[in-house]
Amino acid sequence: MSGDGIRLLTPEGERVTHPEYGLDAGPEELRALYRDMALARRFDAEGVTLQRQGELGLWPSLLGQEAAQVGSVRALADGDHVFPSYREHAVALCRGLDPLVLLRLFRGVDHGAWDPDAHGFHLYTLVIGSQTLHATGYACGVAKDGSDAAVLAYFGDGATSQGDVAEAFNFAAVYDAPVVFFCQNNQWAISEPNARQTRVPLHQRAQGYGFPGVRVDGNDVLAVLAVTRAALEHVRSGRGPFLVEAFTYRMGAHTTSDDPTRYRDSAEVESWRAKDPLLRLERLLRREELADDAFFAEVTAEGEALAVRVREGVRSMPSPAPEELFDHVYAEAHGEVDRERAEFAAYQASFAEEG
Amino acid sequence: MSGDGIRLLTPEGERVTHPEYGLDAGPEELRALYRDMALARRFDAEGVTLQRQGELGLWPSLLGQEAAQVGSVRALADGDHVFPSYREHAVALCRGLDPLVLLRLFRGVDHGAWDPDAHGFHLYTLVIGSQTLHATGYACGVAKDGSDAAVLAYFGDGATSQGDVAEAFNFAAVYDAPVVFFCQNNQWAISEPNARQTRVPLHQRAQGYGFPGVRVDGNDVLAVLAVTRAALEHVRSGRGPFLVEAFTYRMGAHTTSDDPTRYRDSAEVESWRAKDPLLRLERLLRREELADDAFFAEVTAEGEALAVRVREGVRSMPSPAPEELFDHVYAEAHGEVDRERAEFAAYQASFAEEG
Amino acid sequence: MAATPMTLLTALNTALRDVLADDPKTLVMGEDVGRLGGVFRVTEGLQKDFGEDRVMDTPLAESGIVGTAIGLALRGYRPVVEIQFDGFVFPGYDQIVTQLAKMPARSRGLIRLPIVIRIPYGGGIGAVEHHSESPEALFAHVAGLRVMSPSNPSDAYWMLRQAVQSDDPVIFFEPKRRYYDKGEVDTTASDQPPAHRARVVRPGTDLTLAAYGPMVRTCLDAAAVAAEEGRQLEVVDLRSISPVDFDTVRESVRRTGRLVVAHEAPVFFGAGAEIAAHVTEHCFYHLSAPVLRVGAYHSPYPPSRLEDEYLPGIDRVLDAVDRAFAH
Amino acid sequence: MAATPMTLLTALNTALRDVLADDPKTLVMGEDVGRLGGVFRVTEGLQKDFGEDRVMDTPLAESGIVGTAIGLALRGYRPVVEIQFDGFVFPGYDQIVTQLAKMPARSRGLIRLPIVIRIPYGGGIGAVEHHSESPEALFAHVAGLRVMSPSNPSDAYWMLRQAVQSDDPVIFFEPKRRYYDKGEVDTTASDQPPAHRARVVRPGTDLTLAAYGPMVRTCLDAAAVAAEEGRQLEVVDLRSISPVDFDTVRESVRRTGRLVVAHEAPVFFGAGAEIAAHVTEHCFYHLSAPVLRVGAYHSPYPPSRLEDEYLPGIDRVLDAVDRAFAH
Ligand SMILES: Cc1ncc(C[n+]2csc(CCOP(=O)(O)OP(=O)(O)O)c2C)c(N)n1
Ligand SMILES: Cc1ncc(C[n+]2csc(CCOP(=O)(O)OP(=O)(O)O)c2C)c(N)n1
Ligand SMILES: [Mg+2]
Ligand SMILES: [Mg+2]
Repeated sequence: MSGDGIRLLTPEGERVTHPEYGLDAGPEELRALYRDMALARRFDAEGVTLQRQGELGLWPSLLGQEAAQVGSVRALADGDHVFPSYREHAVALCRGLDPLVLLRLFRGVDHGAWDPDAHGFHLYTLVIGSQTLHATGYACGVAKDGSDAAVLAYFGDGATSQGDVAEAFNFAAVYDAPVVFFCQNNQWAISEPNARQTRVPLHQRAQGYGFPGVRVDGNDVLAVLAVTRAALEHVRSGRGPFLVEAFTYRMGAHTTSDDPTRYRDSAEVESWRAKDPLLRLERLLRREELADDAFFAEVTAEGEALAVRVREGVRSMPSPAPEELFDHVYAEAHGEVDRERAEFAAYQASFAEEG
Repeated sequence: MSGDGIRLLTPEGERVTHPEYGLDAGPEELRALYRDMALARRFDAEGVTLQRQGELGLWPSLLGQEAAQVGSVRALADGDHVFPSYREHAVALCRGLDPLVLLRLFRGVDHGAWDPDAHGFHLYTLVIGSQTLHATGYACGVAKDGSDAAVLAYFGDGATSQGDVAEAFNFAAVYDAPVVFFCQNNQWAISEPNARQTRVPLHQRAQGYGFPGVRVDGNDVLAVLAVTRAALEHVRSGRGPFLVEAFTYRMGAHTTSDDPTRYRDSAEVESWRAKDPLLRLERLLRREELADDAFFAEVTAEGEALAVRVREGVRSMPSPAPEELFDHVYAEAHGEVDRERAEFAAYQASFAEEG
Repeated sequence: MAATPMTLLTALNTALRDVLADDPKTLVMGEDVGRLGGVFRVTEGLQKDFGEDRVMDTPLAESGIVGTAIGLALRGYRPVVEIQFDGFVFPGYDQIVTQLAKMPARSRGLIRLPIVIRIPYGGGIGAVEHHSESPEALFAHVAGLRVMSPSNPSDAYWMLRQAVQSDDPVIFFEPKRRYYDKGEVDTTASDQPPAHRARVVRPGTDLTLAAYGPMVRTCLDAAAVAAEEGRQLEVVDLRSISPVDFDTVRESVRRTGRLVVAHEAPVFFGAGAEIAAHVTEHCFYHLSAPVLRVGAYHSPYPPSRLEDEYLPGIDRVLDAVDRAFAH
Repeated sequence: MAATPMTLLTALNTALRDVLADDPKTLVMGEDVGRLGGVFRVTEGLQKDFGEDRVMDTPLAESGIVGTAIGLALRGYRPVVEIQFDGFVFPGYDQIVTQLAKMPARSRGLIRLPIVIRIPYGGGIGAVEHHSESPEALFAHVAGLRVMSPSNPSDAYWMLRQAVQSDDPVIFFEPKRRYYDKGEVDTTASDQPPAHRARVVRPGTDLTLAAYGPMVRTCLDAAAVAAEEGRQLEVVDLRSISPVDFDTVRESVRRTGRLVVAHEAPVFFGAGAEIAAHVTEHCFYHLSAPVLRVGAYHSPYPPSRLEDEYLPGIDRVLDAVDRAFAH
């Protein structure tokens, strides 16, 4: 349970077995997982580029975390509900969210205003840890409804330090809420390494609250899928929450505003490059001849097409109308908002008159 | 480690051994522990009475928790520092705080304004869990100073649900802070039993943060003393924090405002009466002839004298001067406070003129 | 059914009972709200009648309570949360300010969070620290929240029902020292004005006294005293402070020419400031005197032996009235 | 040493460096303040020079940061805490409001908590949600805290030094969009006025513009435009909003007869309300027009593409000035 965690696929692309967790995945499923990861990586790269070009205000890259995200989200059923943090772009794509809708947030057009019910994918949450409580409450509601849906809550290694995450663990445990807590331990919280956040491997945290926690190799999409499936089965059965720590690595900067060379060695980054999640699945697919060059070329082409669509879509994205400032604050009329809306309109009109 | 926890003295007053924890306590020390507990109990009873008589606004009784408090506080050295919650009256007495100073809080004369440095005893804290972070920060300071003092932080079973307590556990673990977290698990947080706060025994919480946690029989003053001593030794040695869960019982109401018959069975209370912390030490002292009737009579008389002093002191306690409202908010002059102080003085003077 | 006399406390309990009965999605949650019925007994008997699934005792963690309530609301529930005392809302403040208040606007209205956070607030009950505060301004400044406080049993019943019915998050401040005030409540008279409308509770011609929650009674008492001295004070019960029903206040001030605003909270940066600033801007030429504010001092709530000096009572209200007339 | 030109950012960094060098009890703590030097680089190089024991990277938990800082202060240290962005102070709000602000009064002054909480605040930098807010009113209402915000490099240096020296807790709001503004800083000119004194940064005769932090520059720019139109606006940099230096403001308003208060925070229940209410009460007969307020709307900080509409700029300040003259 220490080290890199539960593993079903080595960095060299060899399948290995694990006494507790196994995955019965056919060629199609394996190719689909690869495709998910490859598209996410291409999309992510485009996010970085668009930010560099000034088209986006900010981009938090998921580079290196493709397996953790794809493996976990692909374990879900349709009616399940995801509570992401802010880096779960692969999860978003797999849930079917239009990438251009997601990019509105990073272009500053909205705050990430998708319909959470449309894809079982809640809004991004920027205040670290907050969403774990929403996930827990939602899961309590699922249980009250008698539904057998499950909830998957994403958060980072840094987030585990927040009181909200501890409270979420405890509420979920006390109420037997059907929620899988999925911690992407990418080793860094901006510039702070794990050692500044915790004394012990993070999956251990769950024990203190009375539910199981395991570490999985977060760069092994097969292991992540297998472990998340087992975790979801556990929570669906009414046995309460489950913590998965996906041991992975943030290959890029924290966000495009960050400069990681200030605080970490390139040697560390290199050592993780050898564990690349896509590469190892590609090796498996090639070794076992489950995919050929044509497949990889196709996925690459699909990625390029996605990138083009994203690029063009972002550039032509309309800005919101200023009146939106007043439109969504309350469901019902609020005197202060109404007054300010009117003042704003009059003020805007005064320029029209002048001009 | 389950059940009632580590025990060195049975409810019947027999000494038993424990493989890890032992106590080498002579007759004098045993009698002193009994005296501490008896005086605390008498003081506490007087608190309840004074509240019933309208002399105090509120009183949170410690009845039943004498051993947990006395055993732990007596493990401390002089230079150590205590961060209490609001029910640690026995701890206060043992640290040398004048009981009348403590009672000012409950009479509404002040908010519990003793000098924390005078007795190594911080102010009572009413916001559940807050003080655990203060204790942790203080312990970090102790370590920075190169001092070998230790810090003892008290809190309840309910408090363990607060994010602040989780954050305190984690900060202390990450910084190797010399703090013993001492949880008095008295089974109840007002009307909520342990089952509403946690899925597992509370001492387990520590494991998830990477430091040791043990449960001790909180009604066994000898075990509490032995375990707290070991915990203090542990934290002093630079090995980071330690959690002690003292398994005890709140025999009385939550406070004098509470009516526990609304939410718990008298049978439960009765079953705990059989485990009374004073009674079992009395049995030991009598069985082993370490104390005679004269001793017990002396302690009783001392308790009565304390009660008389407390009663008279409370009744003659002066109310604070109204100007105090403005005196302590800031260390340095603050325009708003100065203006309001002047207005207040003028307003008060206007009555004097009229009258 | 005709009006029945009940305490403000019973009115709140009755309102909760009625909303639980009316809508299976309504939940009550908080510390000690179940078996005990809350430390003030506002939720008395509800768990017995509606079950542990609808009336939930929660772990002792306010952020957790508010955060899980948000999750429940996202799932279609309508949680009514109890915060045990005013001074204990702050561990939940982050969830209230960054999530509850903002998620609806964040989602461009796709998400609505019909959550009521009930907070027994205010002083005058001889309590220890953190049990007597009036933090309403700290919520009214936050866009996305509605903030209200009833002053009497009928309003307590109806405003709470309206709060539960509202699709917006409501911070519902209950004047705990008025819990035992009695009044007529007609639980069938559903043609009530909306909670955000102020109400003239005593008409007058010479000066307007605006207040909400526990201070309404104090202002009514002050107006009665002033009447003996020949001054006819109009008392406006604001009921809501986000939004403030400025139409009603301005209309009153235009008639009386004078305004005193009273609340228990400290004056500095308090609700009185907003009301004074707004009314002065919009009634500048109608004011014969500056708007005066009465409230507590810029000092933490004191030990209870000093609360009579700290809290504004009838005398301080009347003193402000005198000063307004002296202009 | 004569004055040196530096950015506001460098001024803050220099101040921290100087206090760390002067007093071994001073600590710097927060998320990413060590190796990285903070996300804005305010603490750049400090850990390298003063060690990990004095410049502490903390776990990611604002309540924990503030709470442990309180503990360190109880032990005799003087922590300077960095909150990474305005919108992330709320998890620490409970510790700030119920402990940091109240413990000194709770102890009748036996305890003093010389803690500075630095918060980069305000908008205009094209950031995502929670990174552009101005929550200062939520602190100014709380007795026991001092709340201040510098507007220029020299004040940034000296006010931060004074804040660290103060035995009171200080919430120190740094105008992040002015971090790269340059100005002369004389680090030897220690005969500075105290931080709680306002400063007339542009004298004028016709109207007083009061602001603090990032809006001071906006108001100076507005005054320059107004001057071209023949209106002499006096600009007062409040510097502190708890306390407010009302003496300086009143003195100015008595001369000019008109006051406009500007801040980035929403107007409703904002600092402008307190200033308007106070000044109107005390300068009633000197005012030729009501005090007008300029600020953001009662709406959460919007996506960045709307921030120019949301934030008050020169035009909105001048519009308020026009309206004040129209009275
Ligand atoms: C409450 C809060 N405090 C601070 C921040 C600033 N911040 C943004 S991301 C981050 C680090 C998060 O690290 P981690 O949880 O490991 O997630 P990762 O970024 O690695 O995915 C910090 C400190 C925040 N967003 N919210
Ligand atoms: C933050 C906060 N929330 C709620 C309360 C109200 N309250 C006071 S004591 C208490 C129960 C505490 O239980 P526990 O921690 O077990 O301590 P005990 O009273 O049993 O000693 C509650 C809910 C509080 N004081 N602080
Ligand atoms: Mg991380
Ligand atoms: Mg308890």
